[in-house]
Amino acid sequence: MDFSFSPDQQLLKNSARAFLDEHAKAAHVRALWDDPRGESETLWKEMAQLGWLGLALPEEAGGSALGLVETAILQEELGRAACPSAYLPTVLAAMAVDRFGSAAQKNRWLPAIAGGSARATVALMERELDWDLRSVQTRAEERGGKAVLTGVKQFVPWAHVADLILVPAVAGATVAVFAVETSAPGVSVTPLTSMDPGVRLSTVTLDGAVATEGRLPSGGALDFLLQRGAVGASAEMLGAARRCLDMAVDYAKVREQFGQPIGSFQAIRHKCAEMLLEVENSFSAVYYAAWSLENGAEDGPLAASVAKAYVSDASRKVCGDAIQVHGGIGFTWEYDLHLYFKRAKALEPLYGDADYHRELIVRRVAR
Amino acid sequence: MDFSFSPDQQLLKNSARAFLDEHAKAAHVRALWDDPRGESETLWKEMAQLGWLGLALPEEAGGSALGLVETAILQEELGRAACPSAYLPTVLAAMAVDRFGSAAQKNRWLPAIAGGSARATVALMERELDWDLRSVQTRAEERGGKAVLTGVKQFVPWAHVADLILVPAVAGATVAVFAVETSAPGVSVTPLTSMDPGVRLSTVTLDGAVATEGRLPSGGALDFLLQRGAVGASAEMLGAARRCLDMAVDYAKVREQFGQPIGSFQAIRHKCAEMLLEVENSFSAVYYAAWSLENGAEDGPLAASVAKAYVSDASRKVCGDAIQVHGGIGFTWEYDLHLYFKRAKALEPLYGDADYHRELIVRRVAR
Amino acid sequence: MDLNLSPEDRAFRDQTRRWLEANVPRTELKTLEERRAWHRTMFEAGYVGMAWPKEYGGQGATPMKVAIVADEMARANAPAPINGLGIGFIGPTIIIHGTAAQKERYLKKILSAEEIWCQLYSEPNSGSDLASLRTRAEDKGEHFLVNGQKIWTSGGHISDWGILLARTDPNVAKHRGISCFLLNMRQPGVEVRPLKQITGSAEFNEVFMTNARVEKSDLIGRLGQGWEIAQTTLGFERGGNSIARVTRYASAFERLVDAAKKLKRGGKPLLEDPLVRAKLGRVYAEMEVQRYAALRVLSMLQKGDSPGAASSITKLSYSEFEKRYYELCLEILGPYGQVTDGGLEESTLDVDSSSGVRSSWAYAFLWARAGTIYSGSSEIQKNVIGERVLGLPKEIRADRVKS
Amino acid sequence: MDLNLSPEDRAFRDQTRRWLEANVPRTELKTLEERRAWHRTMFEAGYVGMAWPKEYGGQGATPMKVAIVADEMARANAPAPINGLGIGFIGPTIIIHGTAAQKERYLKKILSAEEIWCQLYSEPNSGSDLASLRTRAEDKGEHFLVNGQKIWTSGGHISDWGILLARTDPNVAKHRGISCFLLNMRQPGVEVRPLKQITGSAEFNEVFMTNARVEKSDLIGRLGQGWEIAQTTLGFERGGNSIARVTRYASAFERLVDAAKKLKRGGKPLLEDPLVRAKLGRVYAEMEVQRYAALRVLSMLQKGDSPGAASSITKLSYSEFEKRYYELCLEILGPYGQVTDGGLEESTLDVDSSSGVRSSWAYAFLWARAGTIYSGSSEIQKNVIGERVLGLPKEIRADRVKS
Repeated sequence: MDFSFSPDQQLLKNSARAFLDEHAKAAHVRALWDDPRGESETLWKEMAQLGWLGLALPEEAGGSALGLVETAILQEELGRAACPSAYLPTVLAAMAVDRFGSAAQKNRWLPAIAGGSARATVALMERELDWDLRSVQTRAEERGGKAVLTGVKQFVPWAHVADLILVPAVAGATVAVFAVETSAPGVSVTPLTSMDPGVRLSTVTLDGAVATEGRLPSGGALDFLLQRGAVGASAEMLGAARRCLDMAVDYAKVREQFGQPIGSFQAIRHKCAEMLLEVENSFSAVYYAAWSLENGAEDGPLAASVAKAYVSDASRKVCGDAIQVHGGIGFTWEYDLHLYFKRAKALEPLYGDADYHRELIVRRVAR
Repeated sequence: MDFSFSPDQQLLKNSARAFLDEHAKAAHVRALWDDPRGESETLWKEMAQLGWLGLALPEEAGGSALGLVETAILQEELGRAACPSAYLPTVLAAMAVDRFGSAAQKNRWLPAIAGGSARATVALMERELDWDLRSVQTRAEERGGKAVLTGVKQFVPWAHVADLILVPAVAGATVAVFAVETSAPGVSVTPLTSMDPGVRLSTVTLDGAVATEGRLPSGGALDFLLQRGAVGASAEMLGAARRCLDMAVDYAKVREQFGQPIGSFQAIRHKCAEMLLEVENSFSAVYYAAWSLENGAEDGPLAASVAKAYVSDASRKVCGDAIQVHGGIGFTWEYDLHLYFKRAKALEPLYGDADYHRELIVRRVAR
Repeated sequence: MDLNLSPEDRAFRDQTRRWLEANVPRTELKTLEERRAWHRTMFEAGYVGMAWPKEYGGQGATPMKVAIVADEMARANAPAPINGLGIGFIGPTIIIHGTAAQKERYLKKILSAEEIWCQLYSEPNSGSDLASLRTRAEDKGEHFLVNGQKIWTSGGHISDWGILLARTDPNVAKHRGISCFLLNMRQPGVEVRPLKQITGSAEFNEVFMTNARVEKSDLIGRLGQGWEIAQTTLGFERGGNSIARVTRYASAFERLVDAAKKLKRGGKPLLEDPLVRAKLGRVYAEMEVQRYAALRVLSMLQKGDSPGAASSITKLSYSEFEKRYYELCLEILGPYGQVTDGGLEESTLDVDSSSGVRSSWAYAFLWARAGTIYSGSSEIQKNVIGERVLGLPKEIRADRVKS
Repeated sequence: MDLNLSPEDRAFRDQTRRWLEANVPRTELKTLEERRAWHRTMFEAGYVGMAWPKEYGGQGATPMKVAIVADEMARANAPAPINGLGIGFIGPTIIIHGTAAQKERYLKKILSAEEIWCQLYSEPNSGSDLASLRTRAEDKGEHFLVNGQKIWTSGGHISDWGILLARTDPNVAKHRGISCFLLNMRQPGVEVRPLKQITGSAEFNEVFMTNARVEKSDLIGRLGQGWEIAQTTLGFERGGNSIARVTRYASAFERLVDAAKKLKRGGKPLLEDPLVRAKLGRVYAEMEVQRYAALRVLSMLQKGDSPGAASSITKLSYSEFEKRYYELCLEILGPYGQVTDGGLEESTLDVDSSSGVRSSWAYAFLWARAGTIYSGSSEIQKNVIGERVLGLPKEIRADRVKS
C-alpha cells in the first residue's frame, strides 16, 4: 500500500507546475478572461505536445496509456493556475469514447484529441437543476439508421470551442449517450457569461441534430462521465484551494499589523491551520477516488462522490477564508486571489453538486 | 417601540435569579438528578407562593394575568439554573386549558395549578419522530358521551408527576386535544432515563383511558401548544447558554496557561465573542417571539418557529464551546458546566426540533 | 417591552410610504445630476439629515424616524440620497468637533449635496491597524502640506471634500500623533483612481495626495486629537441602517423564492425540494433574528443609550450572516446563480445587493465578502467584543509589549 | 501510488480475521483477571507489542501489520488488550531511553501485562501548558521523594507502575527542570481516586503523590531530560490506530442506518427523509475522508517517514469530525438518541464509542467532547500546525516575552 506519487507521477507534477508557472501566469489568465474565445490555441497545442491531452488514451491513438491519477495531477495543477482551458471536458469525453465508443468513433476522435486538433465536451445538464438520469428530456429518434437529437442542454463547458459533444438523450426506454459534432446542422451554441470567465459555459440547442454513427451504451456511460467528471472537478478545486492557502500563508508571514506579522495572531494562524486541514483531506479524497476508479476498486464510484461532496465544501471554505486572511487587498480585482476563488466556485455546481453526490453516497451505502 | 424589560419585568427577573441562586444551586440540581422523583415538592410549593405557576393565568383562578414575556423571563432563569421542574409543561398546559378549555376544566385545574397542588403536561410526540398532526395515531372514541383514548405517547415531560396530561388524539376527521387525568384507569406511565435527568421523560400508554368532560378544539390547540412550548423551551435553552457563556468568560479571565490568562489568547477570546453573539441573538429571538405571540401579532407563530430553530442551534454551539474553553475540567462530572450543557441538549428535540420548525417557517413565508 | 410602533411613528411610516410611492424615480438614476436632483427632492421633503439638530438644518428626528425612512426606502427600492457619508457622519463630526466658522462654511452644503464628501482614513498598510497610518500633514505656517495615499475611499471620484486623518507628529505614540482635517479634493495635489473589486466594478477609490494643501482653518479639533475624533464618529449610524439592511435581505429572499418556484428538479419546483426548504428555512430564521436584533438596538438608541462597543456585535452578526446568506443562495441556485449574462430568465434574477446596487446573484455573493472586512474585520470586532464587552484580558501584542 | 494491500498483508489480514473469529471472547470481559487472560491469549498469538523490536519480545512488525490488527479487532469488536499505554508508548520509551537494567526489569512484564502501566503527565494547572507542571521530585541521596498531583490518568486504579514527569530543578527555565521517572504505584505515598466524567463514568483518575519514593535506578534518561523524552514519545502510535478508529465510526454508522430504518416520520422510515439522507451523506463522506487520510499517514509510516508535526492535522481532523459526527447522530435520532435507559428498542441502540466502551448514543456523543481537549486541544494542534507545518511566525506570548 503506497499513497504517495511514484517518481514518474512526481515528475509529471513538477513539470506541469513549471510549465503552467511559465505559460499560465495570472497575467495570461486575465488576458484569456477578456478574450472572446476564452482559451488559447497555442497553449492547447503545447498541452498536446506535452502529451497531456492523450495522457489517458491508448498508445495506438497517440496517447500515453496512463490513468486517472496522472490526469488528476494535471487537473490539480490546472486548477492551481486557474488556467482557462477545455482540458477537463475534453479528456473526460475522450476517456468515454475510448471506453464505450465504436471503432469508428475512436478512430475519428481519439488521435485528433490527443494531437490537439480537436476539443470535446459533455452535456450533463438540461433546464432542470439536476444531474440525475430522470432529468434528461432530450430525445433521440431513429431516422434511417441515424439518431436524430432534439432538446436543450444547459451549462455545457467550452461547447463554443468543442468539435464534439457527448449528449445523453432518451432513446426509447433508456437514456443513451450520443456523440454530436458541433458542426452538424441543427446544433447551435449560445455562450453565457458567468462569474468565472475561465470556465466558459454555453447553452446547446439540438434541433434535429444528427448524431455520429454509433452510440455509447446507456446508464454506464452517464455514470462514467459523472464520476470521472466529479473527480476531475475535485482535482481542479483542490488545486485552486491549495493556491489560495499558499497565498494566504505567504501573506500572513509578511503582512504586519499592530507591529507584528498577522500570521502570529491566533485568529489568522488557526484559520490557516484549518485551511491546511481541508486541503490535505481534499488531497486524500481526490487521489483515493482517482486511483480507485482507475483500478476498478469496488468503492471507486463511492469515492468519486465522496471527493466531489467533500472538496466542493472544503475548497469553498479555504478560498473564502483566504480572502478573509488577506483583508481588503484580497477583495481587489488587481490581486490574483479571486482568480482561484472563482475557479473553485465555478466547479462547485458542475458534475453534480455536493448535495447530489451526498444523495448518491447514501444510495450506495444505506440500502 | 421598546424592546427592553419594564421595571416590573426586570424586578421579576432579578427576584427569580435571587430565588434560584438560593434554592436551585447546582448542589440541589445534582440531588434532584439522583432523586427517583426528580423534582422537589418544596420548591414547587415555593414557586406557587411566588406566583410563578399562575403567572399567566387569570386572577379569578388565583393567577397574576401576566403574559408570555414574564413566563419566558422565568423560563430563562430556570434554564440558567438547569432547575429540574415540571414548570414548562405545567404552565403550557394551563395556558391551553385557560384558552381552550371548558368552564368545568378551568375550574377543576387552573386554581389547583396556580396554587401548586397540581402539575400538568402535554403529550406532543408518539412513536414516530415527528411533531406534525399527521403523526398522531392515538384514537379517541365516543362512548356514552365520554371520549375514550387509546394509544401510546412518547417522551412526555414529567408525566410521572403530572396530574393532568393534554393528549392530542384523532377524533373522527380531526385531531383534538383531550384532557386526561393520570389517575384515570387505563393510563400507565413508564419513566425513561435520559441524558439530562433534569428533564424527566416518560412513555404514556392510554388503554381505553376516559378523558375528562369537554375537549380542546382541534388544530388550534395543538398549534398553540407547539408554538408556546417552542418559545418556552427556547427561553430555557437561552438561560442555559447564558450560564455556560458566563462560566466560560469567568474561567477565561482567571485560568492561566503559558503565563497568561487564556482569555488573552485570540482563540479563546474570539470563541467567547461568538458565544456572546449567539446568546444576544437568542435573547432577541426568544423575547420577540414571546411578545408577538402574547400580543397576537401576525408574525407571532412565525417568530415562535424562528426562535426554536435559531436557539436550538445557538445554544448547542454556545454550551459546547463553553466545554472547549474550559478544557479538561469542563469535561468532569464535579464541575457544573455539564448541567447546563445537558439541559440545552435535552430541549433541542422537544416541542419540535430545528429542522421541523425551519419547515414550518418555509410553509409560512414561501407559498 | 412593547414592540408596537407608537401611533405617531406608524403615522409617520404611512406618510413616508405614501410620499415614496409618489416620488421614487421610476427609472434608474444614471448621471450625477439625476442623483443630485433626487437628493434635493428628498431633502426638501425633509428626509435627508433628519437626525441633525434643527439649528443646522436637520430636524432632530428620533432614531426610530430615521430608521423608518431608511426602511421604507429599502422597501420601495428607492435610490439612496447622494452624499451618504457626509450626512451620516462627516456632518455630525463637524457639528460635534467643528468651529463655528467650519459649521457655517460646510454643513448646509452637505445637506443639500451641493458639496459631496468622502472619507480618507484607511491606508494600504493600515487596515485593521488604522492608528499606524503614514499620511503626513506638515505645518507650513499658514497651511498644512499633505503627502500620502488613502484607499477604500467610496465616492472619491465624485467628492468635493474629504475628511482626512493624517500624522502631524511622528514623535509621539502612534495614536497621539494623528490629526483630523477637511481636505479640498478639487486641487492638483489630489489624484483619485478607481479601485476595481472582485465584483468587477469599482465601488471604491484610491486617493493619492502629493503636496496637497489644507488650510489651517480646516483642522478639526486640536492637533493630535484626530484619533479621538475618529473613534467618536466611527460609531455613528451603525444600527441606524440595520432595519433597512434586513429589509433588503428580505426582498432578496422573495426573489430567491421566486427562483425556487421557477427552477425545477425531478419535475418539481425547487421550492418543493426538502433540502432547498431546509436551507430557505435556515436563512429566513437567521434573517428574522437579524431584524429582531436591529429592533433591539433601535429601541436602545431611542432611549438615548448608545450601544457602544456592543455595536461590534451588530456588525459581526450581520456581516457574517450576509456571507452565509448569499453562499446559501448560490448553493440553491447552482450554476444559475453564477451566470451574469446571457442565461435563461431564471439565471438573470435581479437582487439588491447590500451595496445597494441592483445586480446579479453573483455580484451580491461577491460583494458580501467585503462585509466581514471593511470598517473593522470580523477578527477586530471579536477582539473588541472580547475586551470591551466581555472584559476579557487584553491580548499580548508587539505594539503593547514595546510601549 | 498503489492503494492495494500487498499479498503478504492481505494474507496476514485474513489470518488475523480468522484468528479473531475463533478467539474473541463471546461475553463481555468484566473482571481485571478476565481482561488479563484475554491479553495473554493475544500476546501468545503474537498480536501484542508487534511493533517492538524482536530482542525485547516484539516482532518488529510493520506499521501496516500493526494497523491491520487494530483494524480487524475493531471490525470484530474485540476487547482491547489491557496495558495499552505500556505497550503503546511506555515500553517504547524505555526501549529508547532506558538503561539495560530498566529494560531487563520492565519490558517483559509490560508485554505480558503482568504489570500494568499508566501515564502521569498532566496536572490540574498544567493542561495545554504541560511544561508548567509542579510535581516535585527531590533528590534524597539514594532515592527521589515525589510530591504533587496528577490528573487524566487512565487506568490509574489498576496500574502497578506509572511513567512520571516531575520537576527536579525549579531554578532553570521551565522545560529544562523536568525529569522522567518510573513510579511504583503500589506504595503508601500514592493515592488514586476515580475522576468521573460528564459521561457519568470514570475513565480517568486523579493521582496524589505524598512523599512517594522513586529509586535512583528508576530515573529515565538524564536529570532534566524529561521534557525531551516526553516530546519524543508523545507522538508514538498517533496515526497507527486511525484506521481502526474509522472502522469503529463505520460500525456506528451501520447502527445509525439501522435506527433510521426503524424510526419513522410521516409514516415512512427516517432513511427516506431527504434531510436525514443529506446528513447521513455528509457524515459518511467525512468519515471516508478520515479513512483515506489515515491510509495516507499509514503509507508514510510504512516508508519509515514519521509524520512529525503533521500528525497534529490527523488529531485535529478526527477529533473535530467525531464531535460533528455524534452531534449529527443525535440530530437524526432526536430524543431517541438521548435516552440511556427504559426507552423503546429504537432508543437503546448499542454503539461503540471511540472510548471503546459499548454504550448508548448519548455516551458516545458526550465522550466525543473529550477528543478535542485531551492530548493537545484543538487550539494547541492549530498552533502546532501554524508554526511547525506552515512556518507561520511564533505568537507573542507572556512566557516568551519574559524570557
